[in-house]
Amino acid sequence: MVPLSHYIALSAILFVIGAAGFIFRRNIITVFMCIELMLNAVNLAFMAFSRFRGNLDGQLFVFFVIVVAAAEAAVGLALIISLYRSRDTLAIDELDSMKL
Amino acid sequence: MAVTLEKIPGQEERVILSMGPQHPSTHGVLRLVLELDGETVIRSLFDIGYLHTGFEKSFEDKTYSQGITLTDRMDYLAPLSNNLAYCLAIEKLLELEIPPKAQWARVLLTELTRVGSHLVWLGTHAIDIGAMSMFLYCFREREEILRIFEMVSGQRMMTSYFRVGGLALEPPLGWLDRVKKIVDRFPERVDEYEALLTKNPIWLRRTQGVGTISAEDAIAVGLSGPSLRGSGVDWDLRKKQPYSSYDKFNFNVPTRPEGDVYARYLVRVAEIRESLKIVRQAMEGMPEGPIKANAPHIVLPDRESMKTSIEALIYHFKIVTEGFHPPVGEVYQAIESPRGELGIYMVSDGSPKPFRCHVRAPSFANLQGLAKMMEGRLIADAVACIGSIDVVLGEIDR
Amino acid sequence: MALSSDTLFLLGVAVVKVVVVLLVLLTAIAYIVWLERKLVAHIQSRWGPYRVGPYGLMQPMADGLKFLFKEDIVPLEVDRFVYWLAPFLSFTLAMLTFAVIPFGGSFKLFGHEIYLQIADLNVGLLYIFAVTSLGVYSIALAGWSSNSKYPLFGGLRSSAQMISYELSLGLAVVGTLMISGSLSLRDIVNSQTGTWHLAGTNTFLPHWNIFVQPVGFIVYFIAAIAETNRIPFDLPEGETELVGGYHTEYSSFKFAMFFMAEYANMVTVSCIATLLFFGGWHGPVFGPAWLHVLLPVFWFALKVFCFLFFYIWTRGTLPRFRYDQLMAFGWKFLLPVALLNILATSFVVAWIGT
Amino acid sequence: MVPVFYIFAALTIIAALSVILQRTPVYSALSLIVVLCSLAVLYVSLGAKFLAVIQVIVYAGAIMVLFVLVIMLLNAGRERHTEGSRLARWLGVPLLAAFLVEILSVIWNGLSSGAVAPPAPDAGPAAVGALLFRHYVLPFEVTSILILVAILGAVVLAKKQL
Amino acid sequence: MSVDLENHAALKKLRAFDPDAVEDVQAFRGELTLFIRSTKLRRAAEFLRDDPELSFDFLADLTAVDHYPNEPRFEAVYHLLSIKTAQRLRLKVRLPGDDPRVESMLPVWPAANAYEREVFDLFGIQFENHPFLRRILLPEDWEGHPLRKDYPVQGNITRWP
Repeated sequence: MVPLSHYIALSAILFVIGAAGFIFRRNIITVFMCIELMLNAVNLAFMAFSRFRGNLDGQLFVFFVIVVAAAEAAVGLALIISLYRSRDTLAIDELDSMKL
Repeated sequence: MAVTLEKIPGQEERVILSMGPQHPSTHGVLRLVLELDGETVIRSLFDIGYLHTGFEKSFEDKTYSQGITLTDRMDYLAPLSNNLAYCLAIEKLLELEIPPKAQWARVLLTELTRVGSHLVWLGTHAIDIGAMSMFLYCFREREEILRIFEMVSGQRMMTSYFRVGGLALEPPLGWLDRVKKIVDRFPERVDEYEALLTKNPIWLRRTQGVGTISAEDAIAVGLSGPSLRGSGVDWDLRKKQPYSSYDKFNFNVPTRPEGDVYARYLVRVAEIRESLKIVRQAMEGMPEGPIKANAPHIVLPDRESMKTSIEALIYHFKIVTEGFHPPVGEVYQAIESPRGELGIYMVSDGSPKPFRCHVRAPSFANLQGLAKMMEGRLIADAVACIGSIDVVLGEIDR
Repeated sequence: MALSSDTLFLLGVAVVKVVVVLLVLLTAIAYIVWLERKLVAHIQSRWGPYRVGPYGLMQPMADGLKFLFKEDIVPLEVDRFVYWLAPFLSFTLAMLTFAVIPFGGSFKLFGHEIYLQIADLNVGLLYIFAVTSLGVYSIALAGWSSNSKYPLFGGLRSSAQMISYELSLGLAVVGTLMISGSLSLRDIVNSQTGTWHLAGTNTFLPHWNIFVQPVGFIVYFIAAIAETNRIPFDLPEGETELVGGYHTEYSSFKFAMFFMAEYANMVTVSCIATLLFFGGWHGPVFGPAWLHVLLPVFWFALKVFCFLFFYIWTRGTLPRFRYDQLMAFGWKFLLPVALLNILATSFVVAWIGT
Repeated sequence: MVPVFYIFAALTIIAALSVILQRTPVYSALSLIVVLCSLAVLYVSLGAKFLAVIQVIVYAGAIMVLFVLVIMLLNAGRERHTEGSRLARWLGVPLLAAFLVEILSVIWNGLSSGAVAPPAPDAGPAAVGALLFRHYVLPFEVTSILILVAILGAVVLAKKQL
Repeated sequence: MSVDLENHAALKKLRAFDPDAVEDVQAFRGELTLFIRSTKLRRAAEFLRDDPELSFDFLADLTAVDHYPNEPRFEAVYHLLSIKTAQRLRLKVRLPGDDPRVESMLPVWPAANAYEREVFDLFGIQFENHPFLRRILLPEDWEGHPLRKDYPVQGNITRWP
């Protein structure tokens, strides 16, 4: 059996990769995907803890995270589309004013 | 050719889709340039000429009789209608009297042509909307009509059977029996098509309320034939300006008020039935007598007299080598082809070749209604609209 | 870790099962194509293929060879990697679903119970849905990577269509799941053994789910036709509108992969319909022991064939929906009906349970 | 089981790096799908088959399809290289590195010794479902409202004119 | 088949409406041809379309004839049809050979659109105020106008470079 720490380490690495992408990428869709990556890192930690604690609550949290991610993707992508319509760009550097 | 839609200034970038000339549902080589918003057609332009062969110029270099073979190749789905229009125009120029048997045979054959043409339309229209079996059923039935053409003229499609002053040949014995078989069997077949489509919910959804065009718009853009009658205008040249003794036949002119794709579909299907009625009347009332007008300087003599009478031989030689000289003048003769008003505008300067022969192709005018029908509709509807006006590119590009 | 002879034996059996299933499936796909051509031809009063072999039976082989040796035309400016990936993904995913489909009962060999199924997952049905839900990518990516407008339209259309109809597809089978109380396909089939007993009398009607879930079945089958992009829902291909849809720019073997994937998906969908609603491999069984093993497989194949026949029949008969009508039909009719079906089923199940 | 974990852990990391290093959004999305699918395999190795399948169906099969669809729709090309935020560069990188080091050190010191796995809980659909609808029914209902609101929001945002 | 020139409704009404419009009248085989002055064409066309008794609302055909080398060289020919009365009428406009141009009838009969493009394409007659006067049957870069009489039937001989 793989020890818990390896799962957590993997989760941490994934999270940091996601955060790095979030900071350095300029395309708003890619940034969004990095957020998903971070969410999944957390999910992995939840699953591992659930397994090693011997109850299912962690899995339930993963379930809820997936649901929230779905809602977030729907709204976020709709925002991206409407931003693209008005600004004609996907670079977050250029999306810096509040008014559409 | 090679038209593009210019961008309207101040408008956001839209997708320009080039549909055709090599596209399965543009019925030949029609090219449409569609400006799309999502899948909705905002504007459209047609681009034609891929089949342009310069028939109108060629007419000017051929004698009147030689021109008949060119007309076959314009509307290749209704060659006999083209033959008829062309011959009628010349006969009007010459003021020729055509014997009744030739008239009746002409009516019979052009109506069969109409049925055949509508069958091709029905098959291709159905396959555009996705009903693929219809295509093969229609072609199976059309085959029987083509066999009749082959029987009388020796050709299935490029018939060139009508001549100035009558028919080219005496139709073979027993041809009317073959016609009778078709007339007896066809109504049943048409019922079969209707069973597959007329009340099919998917077909109704795809055609009802699609490509609507009002009667005023239809007249303004010059629609004719079933496309015009689908908008509720009771206009059929066979009734309104009878030619070739159509006034002696009893038939109805189906019209529908809705003006959508479904209405045009119903009109054409009803027309198939009406045409069959006319064919039956022509078949039953076929008079006896000559098949050519009594005008030896215009009409070729039959082989028998050519070989026995010196006079006939001289006429034959004159007509074949030089042609005939119609009086100076100009005529416009329109007939109701399967697609609408097929007009021939013939200008004669007294020489054996037409000075100018212009063809008013019904599809060419009908094409102008397309933009109106497709506006604001989806691509799939655009396909249904193209099918519903029944374009034949050979006739549009001429 | 030393492998015992038992483990080795089971491993060998698993490999044999995978190979046999793959071979049978590929042959079946080839002959479904033949069957479709032949049947549609007869519907349309034609002959269909009849030159290669008796009744054109070798036609699939000829077609396969032709696809293999045709020139593979890759248009300029395509996204090479994705363009290559899409057909492979499509074909692989289509094949993967068969891992959990049981096609017969079980028999004993050298003291081991051997099930006629590659893997019996306890979430087998969900596994199938998971794999088919990935199938959208192959089509969407094919449309995108071709760098051409018609495939892009096809790709966009089919993504939207498959996502929409997946919902109805998933919800339609929930009723049967409630009745059998399991997600394992083997358990679902086993819950349909025997005949219906109504008010104490044996009705001789087989104990199939179709008799209690007709609405679920109809919704399932309509959604399944849409999922596999067949007439009257074949808009992503819609050859008279979008030329060929997502596979317009594909040729040669890449096209063949899409083609085979489509037919493999048809088989998958028919298999699931058989398993969930028509009692899987259950049917009259008689005769010697070997017949007891083979007859269920035959019944299973027969039922699947009936669905395939239905597929082909609709193809020969119906026109095609329009894009917006398709979406409206999926969301405004199919989905509510599926939901109502679940509601009604759950009430009935709860009522019987008390 | 052990090699499965390391193979897929390595795959996950490579794919995750590919997500942030690819210049073309479609490739990023494809890499993310690989991450999600290999995570699903890891879930299976943790005994959670149901959640693994849900991960594939919902995450890979629905959410990522939306991403791919939007990328196709907006025809997002290669990303232009820009300077980026200076704050992110000078503050973000050290902080991220510190965070990674911190977590790894905590794991190294605290977790590697203890944590013996108890027998795997039954994580089938029935068990998850029972927990979800008994113990967590209120959060479940709240998420359903969240989803509803998200749908409405998405429709309002994406519609050109209402 | 003869036409009563004096009592023909269209002719009488048009003459009453604008005595200058009709240049010449011809009748042949029961068909009436009115020669209209090119400056008056638009007014005459609108009158013929809008007059409730005539209502020539259907432009059946529009073409041209080239009388090379005679002058005026071109004739633009309009075939009108009244759906209401089932009457036909032919209008003709004589155009000079050096700069043939005539007003576009697009505002009167939208059907004129494609016909005018065709006539422009094949005869080189300019239709003023036509919004999209481009070649329709021939390629954009085609030289010459094939239906002119001075254009050889077999086409211009192309010299390959």
